[in-house]
Amino acid sequence: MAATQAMASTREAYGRTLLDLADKHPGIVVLGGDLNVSVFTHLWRDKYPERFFDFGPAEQNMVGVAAGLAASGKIPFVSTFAVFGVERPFDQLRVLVSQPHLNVKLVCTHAGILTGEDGMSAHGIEDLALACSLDGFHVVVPSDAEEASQAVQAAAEADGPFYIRLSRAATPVVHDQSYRFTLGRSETIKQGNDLTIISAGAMVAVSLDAADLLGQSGVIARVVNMHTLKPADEDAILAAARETGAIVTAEEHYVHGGLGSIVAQVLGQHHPTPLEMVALRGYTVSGPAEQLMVRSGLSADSIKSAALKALKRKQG
Amino acid sequence: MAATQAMASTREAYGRTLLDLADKHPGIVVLGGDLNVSVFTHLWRDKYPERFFDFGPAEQNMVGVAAGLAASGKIPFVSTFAVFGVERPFDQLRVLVSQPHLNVKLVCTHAGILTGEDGMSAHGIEDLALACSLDGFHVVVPSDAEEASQAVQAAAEADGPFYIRLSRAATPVVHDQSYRFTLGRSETIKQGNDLTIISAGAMVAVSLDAADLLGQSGVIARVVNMHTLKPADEDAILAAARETGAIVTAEEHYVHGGLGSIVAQVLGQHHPTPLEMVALRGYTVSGPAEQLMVRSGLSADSIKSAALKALKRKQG
Amino acid sequence: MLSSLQPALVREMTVPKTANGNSSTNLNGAWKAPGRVQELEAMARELRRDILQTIFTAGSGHPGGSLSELEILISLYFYALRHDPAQPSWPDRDRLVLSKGHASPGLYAVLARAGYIARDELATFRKLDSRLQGHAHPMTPGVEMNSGSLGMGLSFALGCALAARLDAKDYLVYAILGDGECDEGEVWEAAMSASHHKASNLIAIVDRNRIQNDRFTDEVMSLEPLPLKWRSFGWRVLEVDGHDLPSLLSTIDKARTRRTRPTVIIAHTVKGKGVTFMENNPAFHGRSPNQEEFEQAMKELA
Amino acid sequence: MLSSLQPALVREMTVPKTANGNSSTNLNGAWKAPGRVQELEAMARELRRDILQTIFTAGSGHPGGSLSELEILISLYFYALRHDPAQPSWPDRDRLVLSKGHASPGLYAVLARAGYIARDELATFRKLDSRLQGHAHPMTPGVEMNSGSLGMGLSFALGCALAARLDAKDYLVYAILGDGECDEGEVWEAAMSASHHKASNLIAIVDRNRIQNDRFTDEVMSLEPLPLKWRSFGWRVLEVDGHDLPSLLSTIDKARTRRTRPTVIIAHTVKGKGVTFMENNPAFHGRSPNQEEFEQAMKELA
Ligand SMILES: Cc1ncc(C[n+]2csc(CCOP(=O)(O)OP(=O)(O)O)c2C)c(N)n1
Ligand SMILES: Cc1ncc(C[n+]2csc(CCOP(=O)(O)OP(=O)(O)O)c2C)c(N)n1
Ligand SMILES: [Mg+2]
Ligand SMILES: [Mg+2]
Repeated sequence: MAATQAMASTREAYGRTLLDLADKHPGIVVLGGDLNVSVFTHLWRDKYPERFFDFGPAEQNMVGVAAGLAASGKIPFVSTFAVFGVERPFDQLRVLVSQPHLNVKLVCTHAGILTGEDGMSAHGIEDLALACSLDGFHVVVPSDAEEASQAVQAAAEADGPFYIRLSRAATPVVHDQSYRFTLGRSETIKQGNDLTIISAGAMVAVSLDAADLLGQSGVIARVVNMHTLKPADEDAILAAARETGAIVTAEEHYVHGGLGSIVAQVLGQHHPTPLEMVALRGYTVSGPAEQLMVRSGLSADSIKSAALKALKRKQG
Repeated sequence: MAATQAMASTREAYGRTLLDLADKHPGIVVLGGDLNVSVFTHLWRDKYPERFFDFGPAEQNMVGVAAGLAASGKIPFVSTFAVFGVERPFDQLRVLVSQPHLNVKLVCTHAGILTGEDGMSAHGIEDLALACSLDGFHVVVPSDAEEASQAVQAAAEADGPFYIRLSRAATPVVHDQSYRFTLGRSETIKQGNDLTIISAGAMVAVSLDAADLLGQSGVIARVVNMHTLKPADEDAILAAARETGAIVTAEEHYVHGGLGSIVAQVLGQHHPTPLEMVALRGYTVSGPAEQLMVRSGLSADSIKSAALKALKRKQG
Repeated sequence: MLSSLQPALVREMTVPKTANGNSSTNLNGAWKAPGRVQELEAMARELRRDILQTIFTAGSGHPGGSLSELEILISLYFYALRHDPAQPSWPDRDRLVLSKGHASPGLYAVLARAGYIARDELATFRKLDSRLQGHAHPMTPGVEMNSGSLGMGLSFALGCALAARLDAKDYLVYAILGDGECDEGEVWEAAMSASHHKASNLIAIVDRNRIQNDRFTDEVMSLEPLPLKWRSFGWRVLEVDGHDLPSLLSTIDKARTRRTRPTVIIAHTVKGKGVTFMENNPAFHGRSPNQEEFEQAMKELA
Repeated sequence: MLSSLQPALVREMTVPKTANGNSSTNLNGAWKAPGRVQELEAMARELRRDILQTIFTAGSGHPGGSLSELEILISLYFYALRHDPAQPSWPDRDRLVLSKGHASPGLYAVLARAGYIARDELATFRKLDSRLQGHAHPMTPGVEMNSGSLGMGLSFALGCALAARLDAKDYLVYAILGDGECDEGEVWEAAMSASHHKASNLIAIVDRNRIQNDRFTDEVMSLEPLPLKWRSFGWRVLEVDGHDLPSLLSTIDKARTRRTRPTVIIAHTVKGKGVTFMENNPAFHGRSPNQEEFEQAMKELA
């Protein structure tokens, strides 16, 4: 990401947004797993202690309790790191939350390899494959702090289970406050008709950088911010296929089960189109986030090469 | 499935095959979670009690113990129902088995909606999305008892983690003993060039029935048994795309993260081709397996309609 | 006679609780009314027949654990619970969470008798489009939680119990767990956090029938000393014969009074209770009796 | 002087065990040799500096739990363990599983001193292409298990212990758990099954520093009575001051003898031990000291 860009923390935006929602939604109760400072729910814990419950590192129970609270009319926001909130208690999310379609909001931080130095086990690179396999779940991957804040508000207002995926690292600001997030409706954050880069989360900023690089070589790329992975914005994907004829997906996630899978399925079923996928091909190690991103091919350069490849295939 | 077809139990084939492997592979040890009669490892338990360990319904621990055994040179076969062996201990599979690439063989039965009357929570319809998100795992979905037996032998001989997915219900026999299973190399179980039906597991028999129906209307469908989902046989997928120009995937799994996703990604990245997906679109309820299959659109008729749709799109 | 235990009376038996949250202390001992225990015992005998009929008609299901939990369910639905079968989601209701959801036939038989569902509906168990799922699911009026994956019910029940605190409501939450189910670590996560969060309105009942899916608990996974385990996790522990109604009812009374922390009742039961060849027989954990076995069982329960 | 504790001696100190599986009884008390405890105490002081240097150089890491576990690790690697730093995967080695893998700097410092890795390598901690991962990973010589997700180590250790039985080997398996980690249900699944399967060659050590990630364990999730919990799960329980080397060493000796079931040592420790402003301070669970704090800490440990 261009060092010049303003950065902001999506997880801090989450913690602060929760405070704003407290009065409007008296049903909101926050559940934590001994990571409340890191996920910024300590702000809520200290301000609304009676509406906060800590369960320590015992995530299966935390999700189960959240289901019971939701079944009793509460709006539980459950927060920990992605690997501990999705990968660890998956069966509880499936049986107690997804199947009965309960109103549980799972907001996890430290997803993906941006978690950096903590290493392999801390890198949640399969959380989207898991969350998107839960029928009826809303899965949202905000691209920056502003979008994260609006997504959290949308989750509080909408009924049903949500998974919102946030990062550890501060990420580039790509939206100002005039931006309006609409659940399930993607944002065309940059116009273009030569090809389309579809991405989500922190990769949106990287995709915009890639679009700049492409622009320098005269290729005008469209960039779509597919912030909602489930339900995905099929219309935008198909419009991109029809209007630009070549698609690149860019995601900070394992190559299976994430954004690329979703886009590939939509294209194959409705409008077969050359597709290139920029995604993780395996596990990563400890290291600074930026270095890991480059090493793993989640860089503007690799998106650019993927785009040129897709363009070549489009031209046949 | 045609009532006339011979049926055989893939899980019984598993239990019996394990016994055959006991002497050849003294490192094999079997772990169970209080479902050993249902998964047919009670045969092993009663014959090799000292090489068997029961953990009761405590699947996270069972997988963790398996990892420790594998790290100590053993070949642990871990067996329970799919939802309890994949969905419940997913984080242990990720951190203790997949990331260190340990030699654990997870063989689960009662996957999918063929589990029938037990209902929603017992229907493992997202296990493939989860297993295929584990880098380095082999994921195998045998189409019948003979293939299940050979897949289990292959797992015992190959190094590294495996997930083998079996059914509760006896399923139609589509292979005789002359069949040779090759890990990672799919089987073209029926030739044809009008379109290709790619499926796995019990859906292979249903796909063959669909191919018969199509044949009656003069459409000659190829049927590919993609028994190994990870690593998938990309060559066969691309050959089918080139040679038949239309693809239908048929799977007993949720529409996200399974066979259809894999095929869609391969096609999009290498050879965009009209694709129709026959898969589950949501949770199922209690009921006889056959009724659930029809109700959920996992029938020869729905595959046939999907095929005709794909054919129409191919002809443009 | 038994009809005197239909919904109307159930409601009458469950007048509102005192605000201090020590629920229904005024009701304690109400079951001692002349003839009541005999009525409940007769009901148990009838419902055992309903359970077997339900499973036999379906052709599959879990008789063993349904028969062992029956007196517990009867004690709750026809005495202890504050509930209204006409309003299954009455916000002030006491909750009963069946964590061992495979034993749904026991619950369905009781829900039918209490008036949540029609008795005829039992014949639809496990059939397509029935509301009576193989494992208890909230689509059935009176069922609180989706079940089938063991170990989750106590967490869910704790959530309901904490909601009562947030809403300043005085309802109680009961959770029925299997003994084999206690192998699941989530049960101990829930136990630890329930005492940490002082959920004194949470009452767990362990159906201690000493058998799990395949074999006896001592063979699969030793649980003893089970009372000490719960005590060490901060719970008040009561033990009782889970089939002796007077003891069970008075133990539940005790559990509902002087509550300063969560309480667990370890109910010593017999798996397959009431049918000689099913009692203490692991084979009947999860299979339906065949025609001959069914007739024999119904004869025994006649 | 300290070099007398380098690999060569480590091997010499760990002669083969007797076949009956009661390991190294012949070695018990060997640590009482004149000057040995003083050597180990001096080593602890040095390694505390290495730990802080490692974390400060990396700019992130977990000092609190690395400092609290240090004497435990020293007692194992420089006395109790039968191991050979020159052959990290020697099949007969005793295993040490660090379940609280975030405290890897403590382990790395000890592995470096024992000769598994070069001391210089500590400077690569958390850097790209280092073998010293943020959370302990088997890519480091001497590390048995991939870690970072709490609650898994005791299960893994039990697997190693059962493998010893299958191979008729007499090695012991030690697992170091955090106290906050004991919130995870998998720990209790493992505890229950270890006693059920009579894994008498399994020794768990709980680093009872009374602090977890955010706050004190009493605030986040009460654990007491912790010894009773383990006892009720079938374990022999020993308690000790986890920083007093003589007590720790003799307690480990006790744990290694007369083993008929799994043993847990609850080591009462101080999180951040050795640095005044880190001691009992939750803030230093997971952050590196800044320049000023670092210099202050190194002065204290000079
Ligand atoms: C997580 C999970 N693992 C495994 C199973 C399979 N299973 C169904 S019933 C059962 C035995 C339960 O025994 P217990 O809790 O004692 O029930 P009861 O004896 O009351 O029928 C098992 C292991 C399950 N339902 N859930
Ligand atoms: C499953 C899981 N949940 C949450 C975390 C986040 N986490 C990292 S360290 C920690 C606190 C651990 O406390 P403790 O076990 O007492 O470790 P120590 O005090 O010895 O450092 C937590 C909750 C984790 N690593 N794994
Ligand atoms: Mg039982
Ligand atoms: Mg601690």
